[in-house]
Amino acid sequence: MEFELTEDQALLRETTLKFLESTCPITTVRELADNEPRGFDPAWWKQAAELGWTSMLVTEDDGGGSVSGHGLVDLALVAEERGRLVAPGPFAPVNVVAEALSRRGTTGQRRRWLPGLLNGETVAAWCLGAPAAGLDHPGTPVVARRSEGNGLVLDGASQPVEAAAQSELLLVTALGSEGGLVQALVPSDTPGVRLHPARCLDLVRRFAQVTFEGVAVDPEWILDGPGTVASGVEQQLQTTVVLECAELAGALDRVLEMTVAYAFDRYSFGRPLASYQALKHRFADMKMWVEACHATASAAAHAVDADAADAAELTSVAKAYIGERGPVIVQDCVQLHGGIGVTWDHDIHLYLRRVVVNRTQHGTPSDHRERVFRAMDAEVSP
Amino acid sequence: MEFELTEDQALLRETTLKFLESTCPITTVRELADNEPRGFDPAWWKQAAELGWTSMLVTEDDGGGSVSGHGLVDLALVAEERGRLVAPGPFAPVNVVAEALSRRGTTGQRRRWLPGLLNGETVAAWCLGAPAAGLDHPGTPVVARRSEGNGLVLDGASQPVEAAAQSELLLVTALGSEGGLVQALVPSDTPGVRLHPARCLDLVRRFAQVTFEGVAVDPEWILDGPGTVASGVEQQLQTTVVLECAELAGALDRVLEMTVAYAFDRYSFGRPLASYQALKHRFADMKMWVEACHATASAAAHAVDADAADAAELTSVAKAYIGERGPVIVQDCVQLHGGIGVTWDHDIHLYLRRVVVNRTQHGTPSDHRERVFRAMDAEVSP
Amino acid sequence: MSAREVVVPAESDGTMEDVESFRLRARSWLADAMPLLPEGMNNHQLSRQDEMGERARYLQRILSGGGFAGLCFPREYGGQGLSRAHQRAFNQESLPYQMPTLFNVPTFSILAATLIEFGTEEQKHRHLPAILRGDELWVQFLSEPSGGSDLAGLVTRATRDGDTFVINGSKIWSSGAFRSDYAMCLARTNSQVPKHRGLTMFIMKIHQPGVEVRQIAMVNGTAEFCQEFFDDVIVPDGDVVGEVDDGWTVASRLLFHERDAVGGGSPYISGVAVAGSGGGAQRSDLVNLAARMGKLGDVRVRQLLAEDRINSRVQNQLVRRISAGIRAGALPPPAGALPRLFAATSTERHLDIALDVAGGSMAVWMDEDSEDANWGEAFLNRQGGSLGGGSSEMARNIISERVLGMPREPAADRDIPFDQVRHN
Amino acid sequence: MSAREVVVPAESDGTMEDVESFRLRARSWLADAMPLLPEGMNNHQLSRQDEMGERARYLQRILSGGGFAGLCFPREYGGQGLSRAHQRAFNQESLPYQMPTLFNVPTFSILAATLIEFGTEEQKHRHLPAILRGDELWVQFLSEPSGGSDLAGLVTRATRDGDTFVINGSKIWSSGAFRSDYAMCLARTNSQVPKHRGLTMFIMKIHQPGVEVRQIAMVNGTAEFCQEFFDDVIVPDGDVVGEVDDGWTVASRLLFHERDAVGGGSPYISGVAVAGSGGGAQRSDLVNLAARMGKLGDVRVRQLLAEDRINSRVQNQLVRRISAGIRAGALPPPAGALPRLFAATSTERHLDIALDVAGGSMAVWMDEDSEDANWGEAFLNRQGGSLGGGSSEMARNIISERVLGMPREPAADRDIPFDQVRHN
Repeated sequence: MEFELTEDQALLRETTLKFLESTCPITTVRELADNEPRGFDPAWWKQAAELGWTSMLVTEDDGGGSVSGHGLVDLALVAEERGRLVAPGPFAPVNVVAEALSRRGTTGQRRRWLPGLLNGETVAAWCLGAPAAGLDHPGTPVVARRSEGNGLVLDGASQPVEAAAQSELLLVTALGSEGGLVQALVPSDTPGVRLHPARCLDLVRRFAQVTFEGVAVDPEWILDGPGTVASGVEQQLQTTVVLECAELAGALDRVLEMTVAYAFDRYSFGRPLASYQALKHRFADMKMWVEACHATASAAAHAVDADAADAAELTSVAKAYIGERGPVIVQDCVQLHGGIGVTWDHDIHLYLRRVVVNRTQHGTPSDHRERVFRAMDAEVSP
Repeated sequence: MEFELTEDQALLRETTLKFLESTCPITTVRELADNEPRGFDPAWWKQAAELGWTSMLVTEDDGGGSVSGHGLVDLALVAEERGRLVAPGPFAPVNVVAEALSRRGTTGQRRRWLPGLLNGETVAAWCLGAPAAGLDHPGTPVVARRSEGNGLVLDGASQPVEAAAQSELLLVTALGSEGGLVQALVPSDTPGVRLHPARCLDLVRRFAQVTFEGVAVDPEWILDGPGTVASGVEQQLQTTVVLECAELAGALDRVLEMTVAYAFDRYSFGRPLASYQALKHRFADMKMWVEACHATASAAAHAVDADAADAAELTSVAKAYIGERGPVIVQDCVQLHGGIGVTWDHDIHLYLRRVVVNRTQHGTPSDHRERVFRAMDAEVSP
Repeated sequence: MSAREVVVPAESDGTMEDVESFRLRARSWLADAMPLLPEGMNNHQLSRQDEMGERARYLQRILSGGGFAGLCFPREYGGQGLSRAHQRAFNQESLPYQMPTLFNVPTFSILAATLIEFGTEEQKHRHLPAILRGDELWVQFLSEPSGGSDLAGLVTRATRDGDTFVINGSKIWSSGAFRSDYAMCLARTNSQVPKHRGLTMFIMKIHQPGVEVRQIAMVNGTAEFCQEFFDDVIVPDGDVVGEVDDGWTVASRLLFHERDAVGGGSPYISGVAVAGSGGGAQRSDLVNLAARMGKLGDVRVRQLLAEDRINSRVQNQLVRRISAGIRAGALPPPAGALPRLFAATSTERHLDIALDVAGGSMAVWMDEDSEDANWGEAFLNRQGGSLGGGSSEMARNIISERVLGMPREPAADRDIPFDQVRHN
Repeated sequence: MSAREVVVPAESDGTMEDVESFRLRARSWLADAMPLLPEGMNNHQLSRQDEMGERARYLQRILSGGGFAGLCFPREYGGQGLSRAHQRAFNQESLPYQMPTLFNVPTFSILAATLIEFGTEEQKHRHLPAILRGDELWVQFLSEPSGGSDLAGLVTRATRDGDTFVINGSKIWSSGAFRSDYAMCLARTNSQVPKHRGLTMFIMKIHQPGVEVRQIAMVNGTAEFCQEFFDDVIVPDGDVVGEVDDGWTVASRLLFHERDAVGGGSPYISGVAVAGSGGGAQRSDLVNLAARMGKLGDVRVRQLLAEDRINSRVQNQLVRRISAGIRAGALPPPAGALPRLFAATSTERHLDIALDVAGGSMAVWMDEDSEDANWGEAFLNRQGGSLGGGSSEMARNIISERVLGMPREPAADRDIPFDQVRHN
């Protein structure tokens, strides 16, 4: 949690927490995992949208807005609470697409898609189908050829994309056949688009690979001109990473909290676990790491929100740091729980799943370290 | 220490320890550091040679031999005790050159140089002047051209070489001007050979860069034909690494031993340090690592001694493991000593110096990991 | 060491059948009687498919019929009274065949071994021949939900009622109790004395009124471990193992047999679950993973793969060194905790390296890539190895206190009547 | 918090000179009176060459003469009675000039600050003006060779003899005692009470009979730290700071001022030792090293350099977060141990990365490569940062006990008369 919140932000945080606790406690998350192919309840998603979950990165003109005027900082508060309850729902995908539309979409594009995204009726996903932004991208990219009417034709296969199979709209980042990147808005029912469900370690998140076979895109649905596409993709990446990191920080905070509580409650050899110095020192390290995760997640959110010069570096700093520390912290907490920590019925594995997924999506720690190096090198070289 | 020694080996170990304790305790090492430009006393080195320190890798025909018939295993026992007392002297360099001569030298070469090496009158050094054996070799190599009389002419600069400035004989590994490696025996007073003293973190070891300017080598002083040179260099590397690792294991064992003793003696808040669980657990890890270092150092010695198929892999396993763990162990022991551990008067820094030097010479841990990968890959590929 | 301990001779002592002639006899009998392993499978994989142990019981019955069951068990209890050398020869000859390795741990090597030492003659005659015939699988009921590392702090009660005991409480982490027949169950018979002095070991029939066995679903999808609930379970006093209130002596010895079995030192292990395991095991699973990811050329990945290989090599070297040290008396027996801890930490590191090498595909994978799913599930269960068989924390206590001789942790329950101690 | 604490106003309160007019006055005076820094050097480097503090004393005398010494010190003791805002403005204006930053820590920010709170009027009038004139450098005599983390367990004795005390014992880790004039020295005046209740703080003149100061040679070649030996050192009872036997109260407050100084919160710091330090420091030393080694293209090295950069960035972010948390009351003040621990661990990691990047040249280098020598010596002194200002172990105790509220370690000396406790 951030220590210096405005009153409105504190209220937002509290409202979010109450909403999650009342509508989606972990028992509900487990039920969704078992019984809900989508991973979330669409009606619940509309409720969340009413609380502003989908509108904070959208301008007021487009019907969006946020309590502090710092949309991404506010949205990161929501993400953190989501992490604390390993909440479901296409949170980052919808927000990233909504922000891209609001920032760089044409009037027609915004009118067509934003209202549904904002009220939670429509789900969208960002389909990063090409090597971009310094992230490792194994496999064949999605390639966009210019068609006769100045539209595009897409061919290729994406990596697994979160919420793709639950989305009406795909924001596709493709490799232009003449180089550079291209972004297009592709309804998922467009002929030639096919979805191939993937499996995910996180029990309530759904991914699918998207393949494109001669998918025609009308010129009006091309997002970004050549001048803005690279920075647009970078923007989308930064926003995604900020939300992933905030969610991670929340999840790690909660895991440490429950493990500290366990250490106080649990007696061994007549003493609480919390009285054993070897464990106390590990808890001290974990507390330090978790506070550092909060600190760097928050710094990244503020930097991206402010379009700061070092926003790219700070998002990668946060993702590399939290991505690396996250599994270490959760696994040590599992260890401190003893055998119960590796049973299905204990909640800690839900957090471990979320942490592993967030660690590896949109760049692993080593991808982001390489991005940090390049940012540093750029600074040092001249 | 190895747990399964023959009686003769146990005696060798004991004799070595007594010799070192009586002739070269750490106070003497400190005096040598301050007052002896060579880093060791030549008269003392001859005494050591009488105890067999220079003859164990040499065949009996050449005047060598060892107590168990497993020369390198026996010599590693000596190296380990040397590590325990951070002993001085050109131990690995002399033995490596003596072994190379005894194994692959001509009668003339052996007659000329072995007696002096064996009785401690002569010092020799291995000047690895070319990229070989998968080790990182920055800088320009020493290149050997064929001369008219089928001899060689050497040109170039080596990396800093241990004991080069104290040696009468250099075993030079150079890059053949037509590719491949060449090894030659070069007296250090040969015209064109120049020595440039280097500085070393270890207080009693001396290194020098050797430069060669048109240094003529008579055909009779060429060691190894093209058919044996690569395996010869590999052999020299393995022997050196085995001795480095044994010395490291001895040094680490001694550092842990002194730190455990300190933890029993030192009281804080009315309790010995050894009673604090957080420290106890760190000691447990260190004990495990030190035992693992012994285990892998010993396995490498046995494998190289037996010319085992996996000798190259096992030496690199040992060097990578011990090289990586060594500084970690010593630095944690420094930490456990408190401020006194970073003072000049405390002996622990002598060990830290030795450990850092042995870690980085003849391949860093990452060089040796790459060698392990290649050995593994070769095994897996077919 | 208990006076009742059976010392199994390492080598044939001259009164037994010569090892080589035994080997030939075994070879020929195995070829006639035992089914071959299916191509590419080992006994470990087979027994994972044998959920209720029916195949193992069937195979053990064949061995028993042929006179090859319990080679190192005493003849009076249905064994063959042979030496470790005979068992070793038999194990070598049995490599191509299906073997009932499910019986090895814990039935033969831990529970039968303990029963031999502490059981009454009646108990031994009742159970050991049945075990060797393949009629009884056994498990241990030791750990409790409230217990953790503090085994002796258990709270399951056994209350005397005439010539029976009535047991109430719960046990956990027994392996395969659902398919097993009998358990050794440690329960508290006296709460007015310090914890170690009020425990009693019982033989408990598992499938009887008052015993409920629940399989525990684990994060990696397995359900081998169980929890048991005891509701007024009646145990006759003829089923007490050792003395009443002296169960800790029995349990300590049982735990010794457990370590011995895990370390490969038990003479009662028959057949080989995974041929070629231990020693120079290749652990090429990570290399395969990296190859599949196209990362064998990545210098960073190569370093990680080499690190894993190094850990695996050094682990085996350490096992050999510590065994030699204990044998030579240079190290105390608790030094066995050193390789135990090394194995736990290198398994953790193995999975961390997998996470790094696999990248996103450990978290999200296409259906067809079932190997990725395995890696993900293995990572979820990363701490399994650091928790089973005593936690890494206990190993560090043992090493510091019993190998390095450092002061023991202050325990709030030492020498204090159990009912005055705070517990879970 | 002590009742005697001086609260220095953060901003000008209207009765003082306006900050901006003060700034202009300071700017013009500095240009006239103070020598400029030599090109490319900072005050930290200058003071490392000023072994005996002569330059610092000279510069402080100039400040004092100009009325710019002790801006936030009370006027009655020779200070200027101004606010933190004035000091901040002055520090900014002083950036181009040589400044006596050697006085900042510990003289001004720790010892003068403690004296203001606990000194008698006589003591304060005797010493504070002299300090501000540049006539007195002070140090603290707290730690002892036998002490380690357990400061209150110290054994240096002060025995009353009429109206004096006679001090015997030894102190260690005082920084620069050989060039200093006075010390605050904590000694045991009563051994028959628990350790915290028998200590007294004294003002001790350093250069007097019975005091021997020895510089301690460190592994990295420096000799800044000292050890002192006291052989019947006479201290008049007018030099007791605070109450007899209540020295722990004074020492605790002194340690508070020490943390405050290290954390950048002291109002008594004048001038800037290293301009631009803290905040976005680049730590490009490792990048330079890698460049010199020709390894900037090595993906493995790039990862390490990035890791170091990340640690440095996150460290600054953590400092800001924890400060905000303490300010907001969301974290208790001991949470300051979190960034302290983070800094220690990331310094260790920084040097480990250097060892990896430097490879052989950290161990063996040609004479001309003095940078390599520096890296080697820095690595030898790697634990310096984890030991100074309370060890990392103490930080972990503080975090677990005072931030997470976990039970305190059992101490064998709690509430027990000191002379009945085992110590070194």
